[in-house]
Amino acid sequence: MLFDDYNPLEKKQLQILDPDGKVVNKDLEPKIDDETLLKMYKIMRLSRMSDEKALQYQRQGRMLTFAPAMGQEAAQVGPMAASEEKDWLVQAFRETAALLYKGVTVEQNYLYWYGNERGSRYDDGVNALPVNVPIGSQFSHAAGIAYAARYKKTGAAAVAYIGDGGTSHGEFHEGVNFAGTNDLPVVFIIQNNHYAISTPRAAQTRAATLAQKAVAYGIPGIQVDGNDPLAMYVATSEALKRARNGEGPTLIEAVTYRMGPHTTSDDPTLYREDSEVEEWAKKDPIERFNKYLANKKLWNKDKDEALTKEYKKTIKNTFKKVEASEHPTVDEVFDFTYESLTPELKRQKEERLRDIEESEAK
Amino acid sequence: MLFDDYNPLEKKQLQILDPDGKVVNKDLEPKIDDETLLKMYKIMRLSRMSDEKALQYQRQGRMLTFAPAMGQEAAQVGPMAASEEKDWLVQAFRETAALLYKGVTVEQNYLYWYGNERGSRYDDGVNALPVNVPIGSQFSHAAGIAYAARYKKTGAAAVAYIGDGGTSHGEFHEGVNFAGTNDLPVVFIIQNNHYAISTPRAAQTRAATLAQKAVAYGIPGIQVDGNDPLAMYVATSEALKRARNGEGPTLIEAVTYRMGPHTTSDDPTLYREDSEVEEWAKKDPIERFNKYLANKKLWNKDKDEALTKEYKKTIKNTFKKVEASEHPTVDEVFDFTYESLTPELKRQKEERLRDIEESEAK
Amino acid sequence: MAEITLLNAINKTLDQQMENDENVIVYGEDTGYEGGVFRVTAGLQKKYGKDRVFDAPIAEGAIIGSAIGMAANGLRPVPEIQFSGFMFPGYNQIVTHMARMRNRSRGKYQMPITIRMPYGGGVNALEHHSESLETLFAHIPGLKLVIPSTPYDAKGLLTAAIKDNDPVIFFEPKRIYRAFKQEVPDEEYTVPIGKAKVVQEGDDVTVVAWGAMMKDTLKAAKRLEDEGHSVEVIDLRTIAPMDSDTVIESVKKTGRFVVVHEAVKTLGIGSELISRVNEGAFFHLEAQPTRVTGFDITIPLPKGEHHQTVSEEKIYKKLKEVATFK
Amino acid sequence: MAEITLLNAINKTLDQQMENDENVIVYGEDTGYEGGVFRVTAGLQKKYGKDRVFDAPIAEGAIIGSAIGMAANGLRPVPEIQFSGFMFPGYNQIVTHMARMRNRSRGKYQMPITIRMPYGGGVNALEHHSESLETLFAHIPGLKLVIPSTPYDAKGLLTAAIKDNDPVIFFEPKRIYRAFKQEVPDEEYTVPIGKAKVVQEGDDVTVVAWGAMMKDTLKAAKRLEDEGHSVEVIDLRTIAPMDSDTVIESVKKTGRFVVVHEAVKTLGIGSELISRVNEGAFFHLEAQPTRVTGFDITIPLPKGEHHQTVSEEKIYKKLKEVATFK
Ligand SMILES: Cc1ncc(C[n+]2csc(CCOP(=O)(O)OP(=O)(O)O)c2C)c(N)n1
Ligand SMILES: Cc1ncc(C[n+]2csc(CCOP(=O)(O)OP(=O)(O)O)c2C)c(N)n1
Ligand SMILES: [Mg+2]
Ligand SMILES: [Mg+2]
Repeated sequence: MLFDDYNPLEKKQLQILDPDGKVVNKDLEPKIDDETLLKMYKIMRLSRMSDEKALQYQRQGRMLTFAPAMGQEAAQVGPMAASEEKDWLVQAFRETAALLYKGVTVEQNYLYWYGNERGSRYDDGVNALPVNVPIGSQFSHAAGIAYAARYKKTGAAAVAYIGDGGTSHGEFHEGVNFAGTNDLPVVFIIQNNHYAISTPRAAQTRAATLAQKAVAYGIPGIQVDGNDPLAMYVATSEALKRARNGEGPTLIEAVTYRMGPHTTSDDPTLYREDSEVEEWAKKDPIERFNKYLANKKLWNKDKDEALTKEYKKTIKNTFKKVEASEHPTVDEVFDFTYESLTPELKRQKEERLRDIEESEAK
Repeated sequence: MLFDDYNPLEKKQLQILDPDGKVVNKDLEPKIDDETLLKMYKIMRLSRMSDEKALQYQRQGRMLTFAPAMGQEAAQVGPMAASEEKDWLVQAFRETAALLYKGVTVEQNYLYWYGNERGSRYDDGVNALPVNVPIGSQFSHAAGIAYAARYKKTGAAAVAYIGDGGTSHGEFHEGVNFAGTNDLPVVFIIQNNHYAISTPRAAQTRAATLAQKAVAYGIPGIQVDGNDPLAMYVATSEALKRARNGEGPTLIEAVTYRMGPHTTSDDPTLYREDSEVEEWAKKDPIERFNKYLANKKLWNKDKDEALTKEYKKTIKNTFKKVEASEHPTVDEVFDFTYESLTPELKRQKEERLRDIEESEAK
Repeated sequence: MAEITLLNAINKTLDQQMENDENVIVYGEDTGYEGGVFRVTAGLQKKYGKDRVFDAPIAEGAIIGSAIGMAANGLRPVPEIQFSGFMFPGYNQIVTHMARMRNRSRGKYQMPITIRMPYGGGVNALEHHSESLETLFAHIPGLKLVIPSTPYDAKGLLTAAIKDNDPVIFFEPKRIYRAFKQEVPDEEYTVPIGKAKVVQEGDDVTVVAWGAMMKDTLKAAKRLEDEGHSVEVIDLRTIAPMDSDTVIESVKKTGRFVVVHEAVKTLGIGSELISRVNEGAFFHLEAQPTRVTGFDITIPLPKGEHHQTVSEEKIYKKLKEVATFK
Repeated sequence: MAEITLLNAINKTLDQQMENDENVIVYGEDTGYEGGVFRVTAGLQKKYGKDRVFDAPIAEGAIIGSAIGMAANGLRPVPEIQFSGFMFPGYNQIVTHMARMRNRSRGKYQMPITIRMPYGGGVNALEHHSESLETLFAHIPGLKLVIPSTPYDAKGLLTAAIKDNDPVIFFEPKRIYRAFKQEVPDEEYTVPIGKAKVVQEGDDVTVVAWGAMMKDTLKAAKRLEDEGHSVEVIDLRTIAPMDSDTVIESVKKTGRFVVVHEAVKTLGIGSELISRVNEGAFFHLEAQPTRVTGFDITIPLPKGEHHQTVSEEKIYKKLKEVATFK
């Protein structure tokens, strides 16, 4: 129904909350309980603030390369709020807000980008795969997870992310198609943030929308205002309903914008105009949602200031903790290659331990 | 225009010649000169007869594994007749009729499947890539060829083939998309012969048609009766017009049927009903075209019998020649690894020559 | 206990493992309804249903990638790659994810995946159907690679692979799929991954081979024995992790070493074995360690393939040369 | 003649080759407008236009596959892979087509393609950004693989690669992209593919390295020289086809051999070099040939990467051990 009404081939895009925080599509406004609405907002703020702070640290030479999610928080928090704990998050690499919503801590996220694999061992019960660096390769993981979920009748679905650039990859095609033929419970979300590093969306494909790529797999596709958390919530809810009903996967294009650099190694002024960034700043997902909550009397300036203060503190303390954390040990870098060390690896590990001993003896 | 009228999303399929050889779409009947019409017919016959004969030889243990094109001749000869000598053929591996039309000889084709690379060195001036075994990987070759053609302003386009199974492959996606973003002069033809070895078309993708996959790339797609040489001619002509006009690639789905086994190693009775094969026999492209030519007074039974006799003889003589051909020499298997032999390969080649000498001395 | 072929042993093992563990899922191109182009999975879909045995679209990336997802979510997938020469589109998943997921997640997600693929030449096949690509797996940390040379080992190694919590590549020597029969117990048993097998003890020279090359190697060794030389023959069985210790022990005894493989010479498994023999038994070496391998060329199409074949004769000659070297 | 960095040398060479040959086409992910994530192709699109320098969609398969088509139709494409760890999706094209098209077509289609890719660790990078994957190319018949260690060689080897009628993988040691400057002639010149370079002559021990490891190797050798040992240092420069003859000649002289590489140990280039040294200089060896390499593990993320690093100290220790072995 929703997917019939918002056919990307007819250039339709789903929006519920406009940039001013006004509900422009009353019929589709989801009934989300207050607690969840506040969680969504808070996670968006936490994600944004942790990105901003990490950027600062990075400029001070204290943080390593990372990929900020700034600007894309709604596209991540909406779908996570629409899904259940048992559902799986299969991320690309820019899904800070989605991870935080799912139960990954800022500490874990920082630790990972700080260069320690320990940060990508999310707690048991957090159904999320680690950061996926090879572009496009994660969609078939989501299909496999969904296959197992259906096979084991857990009722869970997978929610998987990819970027606009990722849709050009062969593995995007294979993953969605595989899920399609098997009618698997997956929601595929493209975060079209208009760039793949320096390469604009238009250079990735001649298709007018990325949502229309769904046609290739015989599944529904929808283009959504990706800076509107309510629209993202609604589209994902509908897609999850399909998924749980055995109707198969759905493809959602979240139209959003990467407000920061690609990663901290990137200089976006090389390839995009400030004016473009400013235009998108006006459509910021957090401000928009703030106004919505204020209109609903769920939030106000005082609360916001208190939250800012609290998060500033915890983020700072968290980063300090990460900076003080033990670097990966010899055990850690060797012992997870296989379930148990092979004879050759045992020798190599001993060699490494000997080297350390010798250099410490000096 | 044609591609608007035959939108695969509206379940339209282009047919001009029906299974009885009657023109059912007078407006679109192409004006092909008699010589070309006869060439098309003769190549279809030659392809069919050479396949049938090779199957016989294979059962006698004289021919190795090969992939017969039987049933798919129209889908191959139509596009070749529509294209020019300067255009490139990028085959998959079941394009006997297309190759023959393009100027590859039965002898070369036989020699290749007989297990000799010499058979895949087509003559200079025959713009065709060799057989492409890794499924799906050839579409980006076509894109690259087209890129070079446009860059060098030769006016040539590329016509590339793939099977229904091949459309599931990531490299199908990458190749078409790459051609799309660059507006390259390529015609992508899917021969949907309903099976990928034993796997039916429906198991490859949930999409109702393969032509609709064009939507994913923002290019036109059309489903064509692939057993109708005129429809294939017309669709390809239109696509080539677009290509040469700089309008970019087109995706054509030729709906056809593999009348024989996948390859001679395959036993199709394991996975499909005889009745299905019989149904498709009624739609045979050669008979259909024969009737069309007869109606046009271009062909008759006597001519047909004479042709059969002639081809029987040449095919038999050709195969004898192939059987008598020299097997690949040591030079041949070593010398084409690089432009010139590396020192190590020189040593290895000498070792091989010594081995032969010694075993011959015995 | 019945006399069965290597192919049959694999089929029965898949059957047994599916019977014993409902988490075992089998799929691939033509693997379901037809039971595989070699009929290795014949009968399984009928017995276990389409949920557990199915036909995948032609997309090796998705075949391996989905297995990674299944494994992360508790299954033990046994995907098939139709021929090892077609693993390349799935190689990205194998190297960048399957081999690394345990390490990346610091042990949270293990990858109990067994990828079956027929490999090797000598069957008059088309291009890309005759490759021996051991190196491309053995070079990658996190992967295991096993190759049986007998029906008995095929069952034992495949059982061990499916039960292993790490990803195992299971190469099937298609040239000997149906070449001979052997008694194979009906009960479940494993052949340990990571252990080479001394097939025949001897004192004068050590020769290591695996897979389809075992037969020719044993024949060549027999000829040498008949001429009065004592040959120690080792079936490497597991290529990764490589049991070089067994090989080194043997070379310490014999002082002479020959490795045999179908794969191309440069950076074939032989290069690593020779290096390890150097590292472990250098001062025992009485002759230079030597390899009998394919040449560094593309496997020719059938009519030229004999130029590339590692024949019994070739092995015999090299063995003799090394055994009699003074 | 100007003093320039290795990165700058590559940029200037691309410029010169594009200037001299209109068939040279440069493209890849972010290679066009931005000039590459490392700015190696900076300025080229502006100078030569979008037809000759462009941004490709993220699809390594199509990037290499289209280069194959371009080459078949007369161009000399120089595609870029953003990091060597992302070559896997293009590896199918590299192995199954690019390396074989000349042979498959019996010489009709040659493949004058140069694939540039930054490689190697030590730059605090994300996962998959630090790999050394030499083996995966050097094992494949039909491919060439070169790795410069200086700005001078970068220009000479890249020029030779672009002019070569066979496919060449051009590894760029990104750790030393901007590490130092060297005088590089403005005129066109080539450094021959397939020729190792004796960087420093010596009598006591031979050490072979390449790429970013050259600097550390030379420093380690210097320390050893200071202690009175004479070290012959060879920059392999071309990994495939491997100039083992130069190495063997050297080992015949020194009797001792050490190979250094960043890549994992098992089946690293060292294994092949040791095997060839065995084959060519076995009876000259006075100590066991040895390798200093990465461990057989996934390259750790930055905070653990030091465990995997092949340091000057490590090379020095091994060189000393081998040089002084009695
Ligand atoms: C297979 C592969 N190729 C190249 C890269 C290098 N790379 C990292 S991010 C990126 C751009 C991704 O763009 P997009 O998918 O739009 O995601 P975004 O960064 O915008 O979130 C590229 C090319 C990679 N990680 N993997
Ligand atoms: C990458 C790859 N995977 C698997 C195969 C084995 N294989 C050969 S043909 C074929 C089926 C192809 O089906 P389709 O594309 O429909 O072409 P058709 O055979 O029907 O002409 C398969 C799976 C292959 N050649 N390449
Ligand atoms: Mg993007
Ligand atoms: Mg088919």
